[in-house]
Amino acid sequence: MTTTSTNQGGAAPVTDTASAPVVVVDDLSISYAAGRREVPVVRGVGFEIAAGRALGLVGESGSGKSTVARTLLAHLRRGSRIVGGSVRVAGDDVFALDERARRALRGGTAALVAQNAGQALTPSMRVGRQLREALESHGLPGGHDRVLELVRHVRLPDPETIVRRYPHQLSGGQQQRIAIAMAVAARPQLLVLDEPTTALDVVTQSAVLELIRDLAVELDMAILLVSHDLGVVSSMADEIAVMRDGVIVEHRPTAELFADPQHEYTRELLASIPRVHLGDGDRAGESGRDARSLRGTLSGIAHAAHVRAAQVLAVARGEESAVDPGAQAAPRVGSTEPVVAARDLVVRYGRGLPAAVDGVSLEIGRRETLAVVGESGSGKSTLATAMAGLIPAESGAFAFRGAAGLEGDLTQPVGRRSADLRRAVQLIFQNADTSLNPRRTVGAAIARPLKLFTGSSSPDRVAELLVEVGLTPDFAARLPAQLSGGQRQRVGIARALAAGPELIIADEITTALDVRVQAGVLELLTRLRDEKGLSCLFISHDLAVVRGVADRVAVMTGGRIVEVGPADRVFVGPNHPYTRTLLDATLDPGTTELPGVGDGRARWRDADGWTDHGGGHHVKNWEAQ
Amino acid sequence: MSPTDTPTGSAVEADLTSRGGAPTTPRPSRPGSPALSTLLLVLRRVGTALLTVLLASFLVFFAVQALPGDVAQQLLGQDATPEAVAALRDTLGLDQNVWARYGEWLLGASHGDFGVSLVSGAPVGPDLLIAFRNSMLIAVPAMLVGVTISLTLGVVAGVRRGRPSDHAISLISLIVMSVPEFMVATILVLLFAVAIPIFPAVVLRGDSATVVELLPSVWLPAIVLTLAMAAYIVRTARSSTIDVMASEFVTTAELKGLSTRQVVWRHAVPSALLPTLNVVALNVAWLLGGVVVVENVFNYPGMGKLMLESVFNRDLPTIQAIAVVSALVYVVCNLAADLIALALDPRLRTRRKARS
Amino acid sequence: APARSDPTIPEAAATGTAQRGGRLRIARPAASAAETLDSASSLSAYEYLGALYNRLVKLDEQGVTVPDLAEEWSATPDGVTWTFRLRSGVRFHDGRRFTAADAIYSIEHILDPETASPQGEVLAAMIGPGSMSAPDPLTLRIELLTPNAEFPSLLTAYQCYIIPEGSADPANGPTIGTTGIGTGPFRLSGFEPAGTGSIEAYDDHFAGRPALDGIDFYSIQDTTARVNALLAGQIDLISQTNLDFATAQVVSASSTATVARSANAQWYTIPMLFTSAEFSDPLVRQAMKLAYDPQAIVDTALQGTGTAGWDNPVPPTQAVWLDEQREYDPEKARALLKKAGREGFRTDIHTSSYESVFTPMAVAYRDQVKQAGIDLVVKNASADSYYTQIWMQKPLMVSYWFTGRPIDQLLNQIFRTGSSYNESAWSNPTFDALLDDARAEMDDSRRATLYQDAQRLIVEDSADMTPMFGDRLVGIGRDVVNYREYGFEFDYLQIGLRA
Amino acid sequence: MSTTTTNGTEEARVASTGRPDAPKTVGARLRGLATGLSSSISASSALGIGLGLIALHIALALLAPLIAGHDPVATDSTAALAGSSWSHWLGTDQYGRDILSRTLHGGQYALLVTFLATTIAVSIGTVLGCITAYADNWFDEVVMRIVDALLSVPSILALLVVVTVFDSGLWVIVLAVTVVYAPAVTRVVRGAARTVITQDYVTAARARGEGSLSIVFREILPNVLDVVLVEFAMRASWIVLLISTLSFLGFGANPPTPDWGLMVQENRTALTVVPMGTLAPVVALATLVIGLNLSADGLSKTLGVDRAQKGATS
Ligand SMILES: Nc1ncnc2c1ncn2[C@@H]1O[C@H](COP(=O)(O)OP(=O)(O)OP(=O)(O)O)[C@@H](O)[C@H]1O
Ligand SMILES: Nc1ncnc2c1ncn2[C@@H]1O[C@H](COP(=O)(O)OP(=O)(O)OP(=O)(O)O)[C@@H](O)[C@H]1O
Ligand SMILES: [Mg+2]
Ligand SMILES: [Mg+2]
Repeated sequence: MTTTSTNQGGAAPVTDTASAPVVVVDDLSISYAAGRREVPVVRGVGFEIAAGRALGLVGESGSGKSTVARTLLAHLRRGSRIVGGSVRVAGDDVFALDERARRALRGGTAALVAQNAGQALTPSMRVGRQLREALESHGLPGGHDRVLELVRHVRLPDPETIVRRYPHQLSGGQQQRIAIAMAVAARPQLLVLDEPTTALDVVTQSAVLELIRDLAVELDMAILLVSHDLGVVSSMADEIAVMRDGVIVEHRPTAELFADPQHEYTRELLASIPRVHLGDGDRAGESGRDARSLRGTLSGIAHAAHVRAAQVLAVARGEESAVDPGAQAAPRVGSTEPVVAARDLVVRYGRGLPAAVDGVSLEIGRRETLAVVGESGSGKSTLATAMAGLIPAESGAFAFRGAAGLEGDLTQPVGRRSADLRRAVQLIFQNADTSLNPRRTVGAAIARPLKLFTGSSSPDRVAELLVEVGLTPDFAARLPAQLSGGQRQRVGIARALAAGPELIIADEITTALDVRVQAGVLELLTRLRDEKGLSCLFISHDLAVVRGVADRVAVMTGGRIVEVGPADRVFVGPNHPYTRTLLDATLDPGTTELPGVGDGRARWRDADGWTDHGGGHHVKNWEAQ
Repeated sequence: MSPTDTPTGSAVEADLTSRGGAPTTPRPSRPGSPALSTLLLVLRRVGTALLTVLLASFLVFFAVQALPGDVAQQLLGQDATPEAVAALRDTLGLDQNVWARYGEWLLGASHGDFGVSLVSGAPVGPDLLIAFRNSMLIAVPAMLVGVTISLTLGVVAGVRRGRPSDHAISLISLIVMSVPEFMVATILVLLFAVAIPIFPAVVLRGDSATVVELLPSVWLPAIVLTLAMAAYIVRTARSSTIDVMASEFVTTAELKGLSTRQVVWRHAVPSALLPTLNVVALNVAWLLGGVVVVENVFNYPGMGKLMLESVFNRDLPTIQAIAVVSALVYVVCNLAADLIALALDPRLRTRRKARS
Repeated sequence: APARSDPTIPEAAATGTAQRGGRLRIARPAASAAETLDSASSLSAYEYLGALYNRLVKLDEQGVTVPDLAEEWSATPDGVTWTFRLRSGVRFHDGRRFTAADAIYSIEHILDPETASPQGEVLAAMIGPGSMSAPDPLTLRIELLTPNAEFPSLLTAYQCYIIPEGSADPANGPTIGTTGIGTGPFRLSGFEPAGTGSIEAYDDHFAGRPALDGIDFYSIQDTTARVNALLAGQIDLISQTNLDFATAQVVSASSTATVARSANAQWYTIPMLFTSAEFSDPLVRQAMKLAYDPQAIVDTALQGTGTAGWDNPVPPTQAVWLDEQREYDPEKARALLKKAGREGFRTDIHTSSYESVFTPMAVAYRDQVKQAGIDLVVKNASADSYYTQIWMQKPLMVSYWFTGRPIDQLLNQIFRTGSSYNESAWSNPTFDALLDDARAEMDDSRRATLYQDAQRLIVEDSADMTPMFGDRLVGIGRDVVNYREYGFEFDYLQIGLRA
Repeated sequence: MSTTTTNGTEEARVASTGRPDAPKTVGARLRGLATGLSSSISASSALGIGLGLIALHIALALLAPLIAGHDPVATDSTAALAGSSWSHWLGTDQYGRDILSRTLHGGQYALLVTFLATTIAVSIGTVLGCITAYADNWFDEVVMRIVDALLSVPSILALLVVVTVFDSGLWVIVLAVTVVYAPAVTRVVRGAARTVITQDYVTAARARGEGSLSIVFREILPNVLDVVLVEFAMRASWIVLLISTLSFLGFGANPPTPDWGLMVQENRTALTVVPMGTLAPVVALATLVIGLNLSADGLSKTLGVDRAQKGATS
């Protein structure tokens, strides 16, 4: 990785033996009352954080990370109580403080940056006023200048206008910066960050993390960073504590933990994480196979052959396509009968609105997975929705050519598509929670498309499908609410398979899942695709995920594709600057450095034409700005 | 869009509820010109409001015309001579095309001319105006006092959730809500007019009473209305306060080191009021239609009493006029609620209508 | 709380010396917005009339016709020509002197079909064009079309108040309907249809100035509201309201108000519409009567504060009352219905809260006739529109009258074919002939026999049922003295406030 | 009274919002209705008390002839205005009718009318709400404008007109209440349905090419049932009050029907003489309304429906 690193190197411990640790958590146990039962949430957790040091807290959802983090500000969720242990911040037992002292602690000695700044800022108050409040509530002068200074401090442009805005008028990254400004307003000794970047896209995430890093150094704060993203934690924290079921199972310095995970759970966690940046040694001979083998512990070895074959095929096709490197024409990949061919596709949500998909051309070959990546709002979902016929295309060509001579026009909305076409194109949704009707059993959900497209829906066939997606037949009787997120996603996949599709559209199907579950679902998808010879449009904003599953990658921004090519080539480069920014900003676990991505603003301008980098790798021309 | 009872399908329907937990990354709304877009919003809202009134008048007109039997015959009774019926049909214009009649009526109504009462023979407008004024005399104080007190109580109960004060407020509001107004009114009369004669039991002077003459009589009806209305608002305000108090931004405000008072009144209340607004609006609108019972018990010469009388007497022009005035009040209240919502929630002002 | 089963309802109103002056506040039921002070009209504002106007003759408590504006009267032996000597020196409120011309005008106004007076048809049968003459300003002579021994009693009706000549003609400015100019003890100072009004003592009244300075009238629609106003001391008297038994107890137990009771003041009827399909059949009518026991209705609906009527509309106090009681036989009623082909007869009986006894009476009647297999559904109509929407329109409903009508007027006005107060629209030529004979009969005892025959016919054939006569329980303030009301007569001169 | 915290739902909420990126979904807040209800009754004391009160009312109404052995309309002049005694537990009114019998039988009438009226109004409103929400085109626009217009006419006026025109009676009142409440329910259900429509399972159904009706009835309707249920309880509480008000004004039940509103109307002037005549029906009415309200509260809490948004008196 060749980014300019601006940070001081998080791995170097700044030890200040002179002062006592800012935070001392000792044998903390918390439980909450559910009915008459006491449910333990945190059990015997203990750690210390010294000034200037950062502790990362990782673990799966519900493991008690937030609960622990918030005790540092003497905050407990309604209904919870401390069962044992103590929390000391700057020498005081926080739960023994009186009202006044507790207010001084909150925002004064210790400050919190919450996960979703969009919800953490009061919607009815201008951000300037909220910042001023943060100052004034701790007896600091809250003058306009001070507020502006704070805004500048978190590197927001044009502070004068920013302070007059309401939270919803800011982007997620800007909101998070304001939240950080509010937290550091009173120069606290301790900064608690509860998933500060989970809601942000990678590029913004890097910028925000960098800001936090710099502020921490500048103010010599102790930091507790809560995240489920090992990449984020490893790049920020000096030490990492891994939590599971309310217990810290492993607590080690960052580098050590990655080098030599001790606890079984930690190892599992590390193994299931997809990575985008490969080690320098791999770079020269990297291939899709290598990328996949990173998940080797989980993906079935039996499918390795399939994988390789598909990969080779894709590369081969890529080479073929390089024959036609027309400068003006959009790149075209895969001459042999693509399943889907789009040309100059424009999709718009309403008259007067800008096109959400703006002149996109692409092809998806048979048995091929095309991944589309890009930041939020780049039009990925729109493309998927249009392909599924849920929103009509405004202009352009969009053709489907299936196996048994099935041809269809994908610009047509669902209502006007033939049943065969509808059957052949199946959607899997991002959110497993909302993609299943909570009132219908799993069996009914799968039986419905069976009935609709095959005319019959025997319980046997349903059971078969369930087994195919790695569930047992008895799941048919369950309601979605009785399933875990990963299981629901599997049901979603089974439902798509029930129709007997040729093309699967998978829109961010793993975003809502834990890393470990995500690995399982991705593996399932890959396996099914290979076994059934499906084509797939795979949408994600997570480059690491894409690297694991895609044959080819298309990079989208602003409704346009700026780069398209075989996965391995795209990840290696040369790249479009936008792709590069994305790649750079992606944090792999174990990286103890933060990539410098600047302020995340585009430094390029679109230009006409494409550059062919060979092997089916095309990059949109651009000009530096 | 959450299951709100938001009255007129409008811009305000844009998801207020995203405070619950928006799954998507917040996207900055496009800057544009906020003033202009707000103005457009307001204009559109006013437009739908007018349309609603128009439609309501239309529905009432046709419903009333569709009454079974001949209106003229109904009015004159069984023994009426055919000539008399024919004459009345003529004066009522019943032989004309119904559309023409509606058009004519609408034209008149837009000038405030609601026709002539079939019973007294006097123009409907002035009488209605007086009744309306009288009703406002009890409705406005009830509204001001009721809304203020009940919002405060609701917020207090919501903030002190689970404590004795909350239990007391919730219990009392539940009981008040469950006892019909006619009973509340009866008990108040027995207590404060008969047993301890502080207030008059009924209004003696009818429609001719001046405001000053009515003043001693407005208190008991106003109290009944206040109680009836307050209970609902208290409960709504309470539950929306509880929701908001559980929201992330209130926790953030707390963890900023603000005092509870600051957290509640500066951060929580504006958002907590939002869902309450529509309830307040509906209640205020209800005040006019729902005063029937109260006015009946107190012999109060307001819209409710007029409404009851004109229904008794099948005084169609008066019924129509009352319906239109009530519809106006209803849309005005809801309009006001929407505008206040706009003022309270900056998100509504700048967000373009989000539609799935 | 007062004792329950032992009614503590006073038998009479307080008497004593009234203070001179003071204002009385009377609450009355809200009337139609079209009500008027024109006594001839059916929409007259009844409470005002006695205070504002006088008649030529009035009834005393025993039902005897006594002088009012006419000092004395006489008839030719054939009962055709009647001569009235009028009181001299009487002035209308506007200062005009009262003469025979005013009397003639008033009667002509009643006769005018435009006025649609309920008394119009009654009088029109006797008075033709040019029947009336004024030999001198204080003498009124009326030549009847048919002989009528009871003629003066017909002029005691409350429609027959005397108004100034020309006062009902819109051409002369505001009509009597709004001016209320009469010769009565009070003059009008304000009037609003269905609303408030007030009258002031008329110093020049021929019988002297009334005790009160004035009376204020308020209209209150809801009965309970009227009672509450009385209990709260906002008003002194509730007019046209017969308190139900329980309410009467509440009122008499209160410190501000009490109850005055006038025995048999109300006469309750259940008219069956003669023109309706079901009740045009005499068998059905007879069955409806035989099927119930009036005493049971008195007991339930009035808690015994009244007298059973046995379908004879003439109150037992009257001299000509027919002392015969019809039989009560539900089985016979059932048989009659069967004969009429209406076994299991079913219909609606309409009632309203207009009068507190209506509904209990309807319910009690319904319960009674059940034994005869008659299935009635009680339908409640609004008090306001009861007499415009239901009365004389629905086949079966309940109604009431004030007692205190002279016998001739009673029978002619309410039972004669075509009379506008004939609630049941009953028509029986024999009955009408009996009435005519009685009128022509100048011999008192023979006339009484004829009237009794008429009563018998009513009991047997008429479409009206008279279950009972009820005491009227009137709520009055404890400070009111000398309240006297009987029939249609209200003593406006004596009533006053406690000194 | 929604004062007690239900940990069950709290947990559900915490669990669903605690997960990163996990939106608060219908799915997360719902358990299966069948299993959910029973467990939530134990979890929510409000719901428990509410349903208990309603059950008590139903039981009393059904057992009325057994409990109070008097004919509710039979008058008895010998026992008028009797105080409470062994044969008349709550005494008699001025016509000697047993107040307990009348009150209990009044419950039959109130429950029957309320149940019928609420069911019809809520059913129509639900179907219409789902359809309009799904249609989302001119049809939706037109229906909603009409709904608005209907809502803007005071309910009592609409009721009075319907009742005077068609004469009072059970079915007329049911019809009148339907006219008044179906629009309000339509609006609420439409709101709920619109959230459902944005859910991916509806999108999935559309992508499969399911028919509109199939989508409305299979996918949308079952998922607004929670809202509908709360709506049912809440509307029912208003309808009970409205019907008694109508009777009180003299437009509802006909005497001598033992109707609570009518009983109050008949007896309230004599409140001090026959207090039970007024108090018994009012207490019955109030407890039923409280029961319905508590149920609505409890339901909305256990089902996660936000009741704050619609506690209006329309
Ligand atoms: N007061 C409470 N009531 C109900 N449940 C509670 C309460 N407090 C904590 N929990 C439960 O405790 C567990 C830990 O919650 P916590 O928010 O700390 O987890 P987390 O590790 O931060 O998860 P995430 O990654 O999803 O944020 C969760 O299962 C949560 O549902
Ligand atoms: N229903 C809609 N109506 C109007 N505009 C929409 C709608 N849905 C999306 N858009 C807009 O279209 C653009 C592309 O949105 P799209 O959902 O395709 O982005 P995406 O790449 O899938 O983003 P994400 O990663 O956040 O899912 C965005 O600017 C978005 O605001
Ligand atoms: Mg957390
Ligand atoms: Mg998307």
